Amino acid sequence: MSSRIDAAVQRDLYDQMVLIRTYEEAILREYHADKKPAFDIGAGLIPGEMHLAAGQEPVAAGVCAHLSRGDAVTATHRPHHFAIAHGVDLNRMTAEIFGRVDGLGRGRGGHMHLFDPDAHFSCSGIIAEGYPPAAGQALAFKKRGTDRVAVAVTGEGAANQGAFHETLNLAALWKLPVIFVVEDNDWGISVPRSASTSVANNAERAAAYGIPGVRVEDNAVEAVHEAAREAVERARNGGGPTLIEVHTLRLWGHFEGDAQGYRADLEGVPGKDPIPTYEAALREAGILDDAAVAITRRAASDTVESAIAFAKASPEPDPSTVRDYVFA
Amino acid sequence: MSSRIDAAVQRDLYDQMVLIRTYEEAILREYHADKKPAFDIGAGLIPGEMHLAAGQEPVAAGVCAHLSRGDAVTATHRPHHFAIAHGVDLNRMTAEIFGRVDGLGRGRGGHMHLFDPDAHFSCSGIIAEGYPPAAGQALAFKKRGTDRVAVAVTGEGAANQGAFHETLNLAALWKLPVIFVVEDNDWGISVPRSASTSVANNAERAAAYGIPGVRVEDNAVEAVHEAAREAVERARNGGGPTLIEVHTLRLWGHFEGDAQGYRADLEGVPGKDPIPTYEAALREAGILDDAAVAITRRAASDTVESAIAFAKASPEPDPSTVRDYVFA
Amino acid sequence: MSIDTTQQPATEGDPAEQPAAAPATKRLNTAKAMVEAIAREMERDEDVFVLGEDVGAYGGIFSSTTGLLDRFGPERVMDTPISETGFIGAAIGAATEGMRPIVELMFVDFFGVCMDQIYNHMAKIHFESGGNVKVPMVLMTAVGGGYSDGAQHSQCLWGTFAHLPGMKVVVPSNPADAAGLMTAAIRDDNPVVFMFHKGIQGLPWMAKNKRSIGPVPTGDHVVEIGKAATARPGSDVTVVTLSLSVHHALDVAEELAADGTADVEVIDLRSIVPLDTEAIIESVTRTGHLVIVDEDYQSFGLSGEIAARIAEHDPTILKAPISRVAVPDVPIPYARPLEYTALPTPARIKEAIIGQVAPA
Amino acid sequence: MSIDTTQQPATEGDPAEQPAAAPATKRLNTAKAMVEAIAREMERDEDVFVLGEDVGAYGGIFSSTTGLLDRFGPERVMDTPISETGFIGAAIGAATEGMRPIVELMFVDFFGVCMDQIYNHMAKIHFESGGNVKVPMVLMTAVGGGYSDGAQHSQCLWGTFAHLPGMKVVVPSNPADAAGLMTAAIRDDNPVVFMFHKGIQGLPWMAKNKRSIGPVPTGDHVVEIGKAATARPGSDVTVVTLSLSVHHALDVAEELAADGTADVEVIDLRSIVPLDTEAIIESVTRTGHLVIVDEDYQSFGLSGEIAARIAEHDPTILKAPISRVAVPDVPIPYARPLEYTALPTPARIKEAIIGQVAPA
Ligand SMILES: Cc1ncc(C[n+]2csc(CCOP(=O)(O)OP(=O)(O)O)c2C)c(N)n1
Ligand SMILES: Cc1ncc(C[n+]2csc(CCOP(=O)(O)OP(=O)(O)O)c2C)c(N)n1
Ligand SMILES: [Mg+2]
Ligand SMILES: [Mg+2]
Repeated sequence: MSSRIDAAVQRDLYDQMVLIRTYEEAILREYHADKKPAFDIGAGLIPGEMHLAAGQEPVAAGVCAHLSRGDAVTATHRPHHFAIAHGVDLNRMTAEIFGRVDGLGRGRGGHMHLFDPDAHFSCSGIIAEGYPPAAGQALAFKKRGTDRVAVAVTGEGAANQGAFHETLNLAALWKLPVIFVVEDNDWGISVPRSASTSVANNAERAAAYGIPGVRVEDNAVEAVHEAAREAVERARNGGGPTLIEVHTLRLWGHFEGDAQGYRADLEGVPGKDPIPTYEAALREAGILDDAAVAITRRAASDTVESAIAFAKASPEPDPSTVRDYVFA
Repeated sequence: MSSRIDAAVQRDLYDQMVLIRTYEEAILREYHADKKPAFDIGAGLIPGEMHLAAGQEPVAAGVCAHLSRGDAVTATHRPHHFAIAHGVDLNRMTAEIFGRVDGLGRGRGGHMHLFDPDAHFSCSGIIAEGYPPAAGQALAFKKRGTDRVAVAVTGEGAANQGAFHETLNLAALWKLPVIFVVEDNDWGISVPRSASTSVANNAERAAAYGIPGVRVEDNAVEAVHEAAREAVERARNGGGPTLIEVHTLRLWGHFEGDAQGYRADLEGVPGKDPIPTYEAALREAGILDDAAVAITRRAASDTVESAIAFAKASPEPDPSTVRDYVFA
Repeated sequence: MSIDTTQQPATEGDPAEQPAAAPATKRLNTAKAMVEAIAREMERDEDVFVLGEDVGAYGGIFSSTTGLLDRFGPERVMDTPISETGFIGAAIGAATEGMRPIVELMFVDFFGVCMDQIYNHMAKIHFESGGNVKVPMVLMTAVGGGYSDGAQHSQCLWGTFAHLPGMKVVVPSNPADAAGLMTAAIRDDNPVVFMFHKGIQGLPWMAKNKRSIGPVPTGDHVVEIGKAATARPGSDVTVVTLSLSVHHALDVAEELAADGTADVEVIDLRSIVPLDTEAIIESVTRTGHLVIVDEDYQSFGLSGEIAARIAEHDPTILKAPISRVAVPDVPIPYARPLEYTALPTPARIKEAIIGQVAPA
Repeated sequence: MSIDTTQQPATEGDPAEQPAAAPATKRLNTAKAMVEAIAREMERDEDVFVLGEDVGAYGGIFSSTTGLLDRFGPERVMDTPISETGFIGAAIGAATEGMRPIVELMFVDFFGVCMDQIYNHMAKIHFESGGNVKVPMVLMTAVGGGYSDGAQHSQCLWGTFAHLPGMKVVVPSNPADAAGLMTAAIRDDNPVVFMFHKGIQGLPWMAKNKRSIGPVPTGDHVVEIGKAATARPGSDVTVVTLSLSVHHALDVAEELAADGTADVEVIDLRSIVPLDTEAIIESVTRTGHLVIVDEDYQSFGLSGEIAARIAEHDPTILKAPISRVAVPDVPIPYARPLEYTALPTPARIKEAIIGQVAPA
């Protein structure tokens, strides 16, 4: 446990992770609620592919702790944890996931397409293709003389995609204020890192662009927090981009409905859950106790359940508006 | 001058470079012959964009010295030097450049699209997009249990393209017998390396794929030869890919018609021509004398002029065949 | 909580149950029919191999390769990194060396990351080489929406591929055609884009389509590329369509036949490139009424081309303006009520057909 | 031996020479007209900036940015690495933050390396965000062949862009429209793809087109996106076309008028998305004869869509089958005799028009 971090921050990191997990559990529940007995991906109140980020909370919590709403975050097909940690309006985000008119995209986008211009949050379902626009946001921030930064997220599988390379080169060359975050959860759907990536980790690839590369092991939220602190500071001060790879954990399947037959290590997974681990450490350090944990969980649950209630109360879009919003 | 290389090889390297240069000069002459007084890119016996490789002979000569016709070479928009060094049929190549029926592509391809299946030679006009098919050729060679190798060429500008990254990762991961060659001639059209590439050289980028990376300085043909020898050997022995970057020279414009107004160093360029330099060194070493040089030049000129005569004698394609060869 | 997406429904029928005269068949879903066709060609020809994301242990996200890894091993069924330009390009290079790769682009929606390899290389090398280099490969890819997968995972985009010369484009609507077209595609010396609709794969985790399981010949079975099929003969209105929409059209046709509204002919294109213009014109010449049902975007695509083929042949064969039932030039919306307004649903098809036969 | 490709022909006319009533104009070639429009908007709005390969010191390979670096400096005229996905994506991100980038894709033929950014991001973000995020940007790109640049550098491909929803697509044929459409595109809150034909830029190193230099208004000049122009009124045959082919059509029309063969109306689409269906139908309703001239591939593209718009409006307005003069679904061949057989030449246009008016 780093000594540089103070208890209030630790508490915030914990609260953030619990909020995210509470959210993902609630979405899991709602997603499957009406898809039984025969699972039908298109059925229910929340249809479509659902990629949940349980286990990856440390990355979002640790990185977004350093951001304010003027900073940009571009996430992936697995976006909820970053959206929450960056302060996206949870009610409207949830309404979007339910496909409702009060959703961030008025029901047009869905869970892989969450856009909150107030929080400068966006995401994309195409692997690594969120990176270039994130660099563009950073370019705009720099052109306007601000000290705002952009965070771009991908998985370790995505780091083999051309867009990753092009964006890192561009951002390094132009010294853009971007923090490139790679969530290494060991898997790209069913393909392990060893079958997708020719080097042991992606932090090594930072050298190919002349920028700092950091690898955080063990899904350690405080180490993420520390690495991100440096990277954000560097970016705000005109020092250009940093690549941070976090070795994290995909606690559940790639998407809901994934039986993970390909995943030999499956029994070991729950034991690696970062939240109990961090909770235990904070209890040990005297920062958390039963009461504090209960407060955090209750607050998270209240926030999440009220977002879900908000979503369910919002009307579905009117079919006659199908042609709207193609053009401004 | 390396002691490992013997005089016969040195002589071959020199001959090869002279042949290439003689060819490029002849194409230059033919290309401009009937575009005067007002330069019209579409006019004349050889129309279209023309990217000549004068100055880059050491790369092709040094690399291809280690190949036989069963090995594959995939070149770029600037392909003549590699085509010649790899033994592409010069008559049919020239006929293709003249757009004639006896051309490699029966006049369909043109100078950026030279395909000689006998020599496993191909090229592409799209930056870096020759890399993936080259890896695929290597994959086929490996699947079939041969010791054949594939050489893939790009410029330093191309190394910032996504296809470069994807292919290096794939080839490294699958230990494919490929030699990746980057011709660093300092320029991507009008953009200097410093404005396109976030690192000092691309050999450094090999580390991002866990493969050996070699940088050859000073357009030194024997150093290219040595680096390629190791790389080809490694590939043939199942050791996987190597990245070789050669610091070479674009002696002329990006394409014909390019006034190079953007190129501040222009007067210094002719002095860096690698052929006189190498010729002087070989004379110094007693390997070349006036007579030998004359023989080489005469042989090159005969070969080239007869290819041009062959091309000019070949008929133009019949317009009524315009729909042919879309499908096999 | 989790569902085994790799599991197939029991599909193997008994060939002995078939009437003696007809070729022996077994009942398979479309996914299994594809897999069987691929496996048979892999057995016949060792140059055939499969590569793509999650085609190995996972068996293909839409079950197009289930079981192949176990049968043929990792040398011939290769999981790839997420690098579509890299591995599709690699397939091209292997094909130019005489192998016959089958490469999967997981969703057609991802074409934008690798289109240069597809349209500037795979599709043009044969032409640019004056016929000297062949590129015998299959690019298979999942298409279609209807399950709320949003604007980047629900498209058909066959018009985009068909517009660009040098690749054949096939789009089966049922298990037998999927098998027969896959076999034809693998044996073809040209690059063939094989587009399969998720909604007719017969996946256990999607809404069931009753025709996603059907008889597939057990022997050598080739469906010639470029020939449309008359999925249902009729005399009043021609519906030209393909893929999942064939089933919607057939359902509507049965309904309208039952209530006497119209006798609808349904043409299943099966192949877009080449397009069976003759079959379309022959049918419309008889019926005088044309409804085009296309799950791709409406404008500048397949439906336009069909109209043009008629207009340049003889516009007077049309007794009424044509109707198009396609995605109305909007990205596919996520929310179900919007998505099902954008898609060519049975309700929209029915309305269009009724519009054709209604007295003006 | 080398020719200065960045040099412009002298183009500045004297505004005072214009008749008093008409708006003041000066004579510019198309390239210069684009540059002037961009420069004016860069002066008006500091959020406008330019990026792309060789847009700086070189001034754009087809002179679309000549002189801008000197006028606005490297912060606003940015050379990029050869990374189209990277820098077009960066333009998108900057646009979502309220800037107004003009990004150049050097040749449209390169779209395959960056189409995901273009069609899945640039074109869909506004929709996916339910209208909450705007993407005000211009993607400008050179199109067209005719100078033996081969299969990867000679395409038009506007049908490919038009098929995919969410981006406007404009294609000027002359200097005034280039300026007016560029201004409109920059000010538009939507992504606009601006496709300029190399053959009408007025480049000193290409075959001259007499209409590549023309009067351009010197004041604020906007051409509304989505409105076709009647380049020549006529009563016998409608030629619907765009870009360089407008000039071929006009040349043929003049010839056929002079010899009394036909009075040809030439519609210059100027914009493909939105497509001015009304203008097309109005003209064809009068003439009854339609020739579509399209330098893009024939099938599954623009020419098909035009036919469909008529066929779904009223096929009986056609007094004869339509004619299409387009690239016959072959990659653009290198050799001149082949390329000029594939392209929509004046000879082919003339033949098609004569075919329309010849007694059946
Ligand atoms: C260009 C592209 N290729 C493939 C996919 C399909 N796909 C979605 S998620 C995924 C795996 C991504 O792995 P990784 O980047 O490690 O992220 P993770 O899912 O592990 O968070 C794949 C292959 C896609 N969406 N886009
Ligand atoms: C994808 C793509 N982008 C841009 C171009 C245009 N282009 C042709 S050559 C060239 C410069 C290439 O530079 P480099 O890779 O260094 O090769 P060199 O020309 O120096 O040999 C560019 C930008 C292209 N052909 N393809
Ligand atoms: Mg992963
Ligand atoms: Mg270069």
